[in-house]
Amino acid sequence: MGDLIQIVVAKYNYWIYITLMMIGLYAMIVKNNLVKKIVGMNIFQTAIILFYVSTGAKRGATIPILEHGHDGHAHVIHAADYINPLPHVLMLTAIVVSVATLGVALALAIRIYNRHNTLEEDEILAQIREK
Amino acid sequence: MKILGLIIALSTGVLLICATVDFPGWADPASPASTHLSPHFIEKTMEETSVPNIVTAVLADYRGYDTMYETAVIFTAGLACFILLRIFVREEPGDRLYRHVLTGVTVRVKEGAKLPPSEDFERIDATWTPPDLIIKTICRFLIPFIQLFALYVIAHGHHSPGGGFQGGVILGASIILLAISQDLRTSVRRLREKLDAVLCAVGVIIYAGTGALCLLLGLNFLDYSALASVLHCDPVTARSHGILIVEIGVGIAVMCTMIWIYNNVSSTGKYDEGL
Amino acid sequence: MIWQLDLAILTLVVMAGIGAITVKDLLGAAIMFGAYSFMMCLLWSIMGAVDVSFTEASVGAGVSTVFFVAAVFRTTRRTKD
Amino acid sequence: MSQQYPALLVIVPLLSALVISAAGWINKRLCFPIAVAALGVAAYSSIGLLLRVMEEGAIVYRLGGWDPPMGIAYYVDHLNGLVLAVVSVVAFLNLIASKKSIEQELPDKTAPFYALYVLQVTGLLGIVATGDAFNLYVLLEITALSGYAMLAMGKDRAQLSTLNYLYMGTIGACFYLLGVGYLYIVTGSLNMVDIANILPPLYESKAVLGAFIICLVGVWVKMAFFPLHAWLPNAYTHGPSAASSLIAPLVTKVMIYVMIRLIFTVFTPEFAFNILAVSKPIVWLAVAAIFMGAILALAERNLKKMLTYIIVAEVGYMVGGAWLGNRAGMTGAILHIVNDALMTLCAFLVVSNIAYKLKGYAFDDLKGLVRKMPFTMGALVIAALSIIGVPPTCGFFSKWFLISGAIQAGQYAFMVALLFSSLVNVVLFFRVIEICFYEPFSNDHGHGHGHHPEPMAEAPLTMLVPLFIVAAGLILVGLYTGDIVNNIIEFAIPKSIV
Repeated sequence: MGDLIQIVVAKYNYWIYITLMMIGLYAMIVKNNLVKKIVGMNIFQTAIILFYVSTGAKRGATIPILEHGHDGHAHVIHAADYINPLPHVLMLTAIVVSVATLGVALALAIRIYNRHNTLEEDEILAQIREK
Repeated sequence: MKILGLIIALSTGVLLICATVDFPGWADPASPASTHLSPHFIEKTMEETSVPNIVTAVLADYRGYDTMYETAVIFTAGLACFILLRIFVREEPGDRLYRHVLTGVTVRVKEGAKLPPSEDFERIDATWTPPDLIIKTICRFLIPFIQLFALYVIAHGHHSPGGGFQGGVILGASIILLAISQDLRTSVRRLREKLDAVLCAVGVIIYAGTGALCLLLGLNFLDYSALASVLHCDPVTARSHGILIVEIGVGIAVMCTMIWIYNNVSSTGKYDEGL
Repeated sequence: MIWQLDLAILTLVVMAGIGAITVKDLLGAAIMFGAYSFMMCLLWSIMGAVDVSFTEASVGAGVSTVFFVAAVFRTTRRTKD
Repeated sequence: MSQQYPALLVIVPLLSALVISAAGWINKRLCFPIAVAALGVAAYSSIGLLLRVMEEGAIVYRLGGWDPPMGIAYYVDHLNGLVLAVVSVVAFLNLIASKKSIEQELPDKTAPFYALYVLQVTGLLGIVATGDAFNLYVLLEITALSGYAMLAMGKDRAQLSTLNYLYMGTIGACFYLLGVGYLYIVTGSLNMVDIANILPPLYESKAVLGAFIICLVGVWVKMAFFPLHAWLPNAYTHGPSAASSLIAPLVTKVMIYVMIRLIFTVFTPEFAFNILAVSKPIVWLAVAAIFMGAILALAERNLKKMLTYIIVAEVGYMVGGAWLGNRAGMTGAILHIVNDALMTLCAFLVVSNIAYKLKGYAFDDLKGLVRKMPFTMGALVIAALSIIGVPPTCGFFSKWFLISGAIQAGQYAFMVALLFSSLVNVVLFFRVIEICFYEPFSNDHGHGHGHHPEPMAEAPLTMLVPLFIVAAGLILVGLYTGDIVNNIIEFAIPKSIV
């Protein structure tokens, strides 16, 4: 039992990311409203970004910007002193991708609204079937 | 559908939880992620690129190829919103509202009818409210400072958090703020649609073109040290300058794309009435 | 790192996420999503990912929310779920 | 210059996509020549690259001049050399063929459409060439976003089905990203070859298993493998013909390439086929995919939609063939990537020719078409023979390899599914061709034209010539199958698969 609690506590960031991912996935599958699905999609993507950022964290380290004096005096750099920068780089890209996807999805939703005058998927499908 | 969704979400969650059990501990300095590649980046960045912000160096140099496509993704999104939403209308459809500036009288012009050309009338949105003095003044004060800060973020990305992307978004946001606080026509008058769209492409071309220039100078694509012969400096400094050039390209591309997407989404592609 | 703060923000993130998908008003959902993004950005800056949280503050909490609000303004606030 | 082929292949289309979008604001007529030139250069350098790979073996191109685990590198070996050549040639031919139909369907948005088209091709080529797992994700998103925008330009319910595609595509890409993250956390690397070197001691780890499953599911969503296929038929049917005839032949095939690349390079065949006991269930899923695709295709009364269900079945062929775990099956799967790209292109070009002239491709619209468009129908017959798998055409040979692989592996259900699907394809195409050949063109029951059409109203020459080249290609690839298999595919498959 103690072990289990330790695992749960030691990796709580990962549990939160899984929870958020499940929320997002659930919203994308179940919700009927197109914009709600887009919100779910964004939560889903952000959860994955949270996961990556968590992998980069390092105990006892500082942000990945090197100290640099202007006195020309070179510091000795230890890898253990700085947080892993690679996941941050990847996630900058992922954030950009998520906002790009958001823009396209909203544009599509507006097109659909202009045609069908509703954002509910079942109502749109009913309109299509009537034709 | 609800139950199916719940089952899918939960089974994904269970799969992920099972896989997570075998992970190295959270924030463990001895985990593979922290010991395989990242020590090289942390220890060598300064001597190889002379950029203190490791994230900027990795983003624009070691993995600069990713970032070029990241900019291309943003550009694609702008183009996608444009092609999806933009409607080119010669005659403005529907009734329009005009306001007589001197008297404050609002005139509704029926579809197809035209107002005599006059300086006294200004076009207003259907949901127009009298301009709020506080909002207008504060935005007028804020926008230059926001833009100044954005330029600082782009230029100072080597030494502090930030860079082309963040700065570009802030620049774009300042124009979007103008569009929200006044109206879309004011902001479009500042940055015409055509110029905006061309600048989007130009931003990415600056990035990819810098890479192609390196290729023409005889080294691999995006190997900024090739720029040393053009910039008259040593290869390491050339890398630092190369990063600055591409960050400026990213900034331009992102700023214009954000404005482009906003303009198209907020006016459903008609470019007449914004938020 | 202050774990109490961390835990509080994690709870808020989950609450904002659930709120964003359950509230029966799309404008509300957009604002909730903005709050969610901002909490996320705080979380990342706690973890030392300053560049990522800077981006998320400007993109997720800023521009994304504006896009959402613009889209909701141009369509409808009504939603059945 | 040939040292720089891997970079040119991707950079020239990217730069010209940007130039096209800027030039569109100045003069729309500049766009098409730029696009043709860009894709021509891409096709030229991809074929040059393939020839170089055949002479010298795998090529590594270091982008940014950094050595692979630090920076991003392109690895071009026999497998992706072949796929690169197919992608660039298909995109080039389709671009020429679809000029008229783009101008007809989207008269005021040709410039951004060409830009998106070229961006899509850039993304596909990049996916195939890259040796970096994360870079693949970024390129996947370029492909996806440009694809959504192009497909959504169609009529009727195109936007709704594209939005569904967007949801599914995002889920797929995010799952892939998550899988890469899991690999990253246990190996610390993003380079495919580097990951493969670090993985062997970790094969027992649950995290690697999780990463494998998540990546695979993500890629399956993207390629519309059976239980996850629901987005594909509607999205592809309602898109503009130029977009669907680019996306339908290429995107699913490139995703199958990604799956094979994951098996070969990242997780190694040893892990995928021997350590995990998942081959059997996946082949059963493929069997289900083939049966479902075939049966759903039978129920359709619309040529284009019928073809999209055939794509679902073909995806089943390739996934099943790859997971048979033996050399013959893998050869069949890789050969089928080439063949199916050409076959689908041929069939979709026929559809776009019909759409250009008739404005509809439901079965009722096709009556007596052979008299009206004899050349197009001739190409359709060749495509049909190839999809069915009749000897001189290429479809026969990949099916032959797949069936012999199934017999070797003892997966008789897969063999039965292949034969069943061939039979269904016979019925499907016989029905189409019967309608076109024998039912007279009835003018009196309302096509809304009012006047009697000319006896022959063939599509313009720019649409016909690429179609003939593809149709001839189907037969030529069939005749030279032996050479392709012995000189390229033989070296593409790792020695450990027997």
